[in-house]
Amino acid sequence: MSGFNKVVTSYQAAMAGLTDNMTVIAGGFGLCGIPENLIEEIKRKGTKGLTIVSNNCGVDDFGLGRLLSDHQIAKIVASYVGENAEFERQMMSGELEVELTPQGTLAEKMRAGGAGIPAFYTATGYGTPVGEGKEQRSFNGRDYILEESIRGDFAIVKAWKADTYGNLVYRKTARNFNPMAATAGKITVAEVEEIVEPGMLDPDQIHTPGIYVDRVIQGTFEKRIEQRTVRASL
Amino acid sequence: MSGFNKVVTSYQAAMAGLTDNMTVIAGGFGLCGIPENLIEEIKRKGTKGLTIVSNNCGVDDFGLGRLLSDHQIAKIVASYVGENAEFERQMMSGELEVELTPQGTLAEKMRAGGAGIPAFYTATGYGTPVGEGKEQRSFNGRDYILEESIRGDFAIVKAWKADTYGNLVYRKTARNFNPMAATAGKITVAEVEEIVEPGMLDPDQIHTPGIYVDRVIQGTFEKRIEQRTVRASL
Amino acid sequence: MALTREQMAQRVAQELADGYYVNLGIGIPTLVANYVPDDIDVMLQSENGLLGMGEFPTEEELDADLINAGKQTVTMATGASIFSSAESFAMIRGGHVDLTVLGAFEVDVNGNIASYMIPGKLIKGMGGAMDLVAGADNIIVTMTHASKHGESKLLSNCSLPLTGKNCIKKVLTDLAYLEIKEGKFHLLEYAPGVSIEQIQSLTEGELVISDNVREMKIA
Amino acid sequence: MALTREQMAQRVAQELADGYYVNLGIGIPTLVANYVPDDIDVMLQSENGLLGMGEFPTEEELDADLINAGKQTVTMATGASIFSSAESFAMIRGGHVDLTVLGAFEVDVNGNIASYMIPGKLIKGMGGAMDLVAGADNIIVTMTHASKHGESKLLSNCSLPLTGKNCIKKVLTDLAYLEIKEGKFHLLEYAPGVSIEQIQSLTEGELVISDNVREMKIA
Repeated sequence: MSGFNKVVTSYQAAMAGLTDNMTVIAGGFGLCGIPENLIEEIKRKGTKGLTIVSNNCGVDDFGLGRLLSDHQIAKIVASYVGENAEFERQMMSGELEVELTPQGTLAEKMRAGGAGIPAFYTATGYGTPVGEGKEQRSFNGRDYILEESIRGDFAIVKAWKADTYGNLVYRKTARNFNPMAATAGKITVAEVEEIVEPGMLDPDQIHTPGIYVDRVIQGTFEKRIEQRTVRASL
Repeated sequence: MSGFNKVVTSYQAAMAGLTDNMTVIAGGFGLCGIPENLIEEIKRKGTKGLTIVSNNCGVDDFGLGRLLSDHQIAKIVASYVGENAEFERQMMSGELEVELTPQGTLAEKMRAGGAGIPAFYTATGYGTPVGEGKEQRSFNGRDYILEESIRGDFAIVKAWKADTYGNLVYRKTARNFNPMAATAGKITVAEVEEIVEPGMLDPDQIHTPGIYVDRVIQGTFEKRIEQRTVRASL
Repeated sequence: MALTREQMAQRVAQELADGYYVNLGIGIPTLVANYVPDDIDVMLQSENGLLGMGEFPTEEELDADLINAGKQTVTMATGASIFSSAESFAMIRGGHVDLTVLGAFEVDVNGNIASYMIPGKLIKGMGGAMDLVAGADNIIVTMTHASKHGESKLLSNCSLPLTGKNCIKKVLTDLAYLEIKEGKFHLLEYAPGVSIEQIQSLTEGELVISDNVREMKIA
Repeated sequence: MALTREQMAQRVAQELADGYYVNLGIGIPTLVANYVPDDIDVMLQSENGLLGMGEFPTEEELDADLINAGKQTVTMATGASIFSSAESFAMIRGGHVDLTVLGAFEVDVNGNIASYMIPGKLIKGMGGAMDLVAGADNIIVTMTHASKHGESKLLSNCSLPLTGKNCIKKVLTDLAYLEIKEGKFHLLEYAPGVSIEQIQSLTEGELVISDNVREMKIA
């Protein structure tokens, strides 16, 4: 009866098997919904030559940005460099290979990777640098480009709650890329705020079925806010 | 403030604008989660020459099967004929054009239609009659076929609850094809068991965001069971 | 003696492992659920959008909104999840299901399978079968070894329209358990009381007797 | 007088209609939300996975798990829904959003837009902009008509790498509201106190003065 228990109790165990030059797909948008402790574990391990697939690369001192200082990342597939100075510097200097990918295409490439769709057509990027070198094709009089799917050796995601079987529920916009990332890893690791017993989550309301998840760990999170915007209380 | 109120109060209004020779995408699997009253309204209207896209075609006297007797359906795109005798008869006699489509490909074609993906590759159907006449292509040493997306003039779906803005929640396996169908109609009509005020549904738990839904109607449902299988109570 | 349907299901169940996500087709495959060993736990995937299919409901539990891919009313097991058909086939197509068991009319030495159509006679449609055989790495086909008229269903080339190409590696019939590789059927196990000669005579495609061939064990 | 950023937002807000689902980009587009007419209701789509973005939170409401595409903390409006990035861009790419407003560095007479990159200088990435311009039928680009050095941003041919091709039909600058069709800019409205000659001199791409050209009305 233990075959579905995905719970691990150390971050070392959570990221066991990650080795140099692997591809890691990470959930999160900006600093929201990022697997912050799993990223820290990658930093601690010192794994090098990684290809990271993630919408952003964190900030200089938090999130995936933490892997830049020790040059652990060889290549990143992302839609937005954002306000990460070290990311921009490494990209400009050529130390870091960057494949800028439109946000929607990136999400769809992850989903396709998990769903056994090797490639799909999209109008996004047609006639732009993103479309260069890619097949172009017309359907019903409109032009599209061919985009191939992405899979990772690891996928690392952050959810709100999990049951021990790895069923996941996300909270608010911390969902973002996490559900697709979770489907696209050969090994998918989820860190969560709370682990409950199977049967405690409503089957109708599970965002990521446990079949996609190999390991679950309960963590504590800083949840740093990137742009703290507030209005006056009444 | 009324711009998002999608509620209509008659089935005539729900299906207004449906005319001969249109394409209708319908949610449901077998008789589970089918928009039974919307189908009845199509029967009442007597619209002809329809192309129906649906996993099944109901049974002879319930669901989409009801549209067969008056020959309202010219063509059906489905994965399973099942135990519908009149469907099988019309298909064999050539009265009804049938495009047999694998279940997963059908679901993905609907999703792609709603998501602005004109076509995608899948291994499903490669080397079979389904792949005949379709482009074949190899990715990473495996063979795939190209499948194009589907959109409908109308999409008709059945949900459990809606708010007046058209946000939908499905119940158990009555979800099936409904979420994809809902995205793929130029006009999407949802019939539901209960309509609540906006704010009453948890935003994290909405299966179909209201942006996809044009009309919502509250109905009463027979919910016929196709294979009644029970075990003895203790 | 040829295996009964129940015995075939029992033999397939020996291939289950703890923690497997399994899709069982209609017919004999469905019976496999009755023989899951006590010391392991599997979750059944039903392609209409349910992971963690439970037993049939009591009269009190009966729910028209909860069916399996065979359209039978079912219940949910503890830890079940519900999802759309697109998500369900993302799972299947993406290779996330550990074992798929389904029936067939014919298989051949190249791992081709025909299971959904007999031209002019039977057109039920492929349902999810084409996705299942294309998506799974680990598939067991269950069927009788030969038709009632003694015609082999293990062929050099399938004669019926294919459900999938080069995708079947394991076949359990009422007479034998076979592996398909390098363009041949490899006999791994014979049913108790069935002779290798009998299997040979009912196998039209090239048959190789495995070095380790043994009598099948049915509990 | 050239419009202020606030006035530009006010003019764009006049294009809103009751029941519109709207995606507002970062910068001037974001300000449009402040000028939604009282008698209509719109829902703001934020491409990180929120339909029904509300105002900024109070200190008490602040939630790190609830941000918009600009990474600002926000709240949810009544009737909001949350979804994944794949679902969000399914909405966008599938053409379900009624109006998209976004900034640009340049647009040209063929409806091309450049907005994400200045080679050698600025590489922030395209984020969702390429999907937004490819997916929407109804897009308004907001930007200043010319650079601080007086170089036109309304060109015969965009000089910077494109965000999208043949996709922009409406441009609101600090000087004018223009439509792009048949390979030309069509001047529909001029900002109060701005002369048509001034607009002409700052428009490098071919400019046609619409028969119905009128002074822009800002409430």
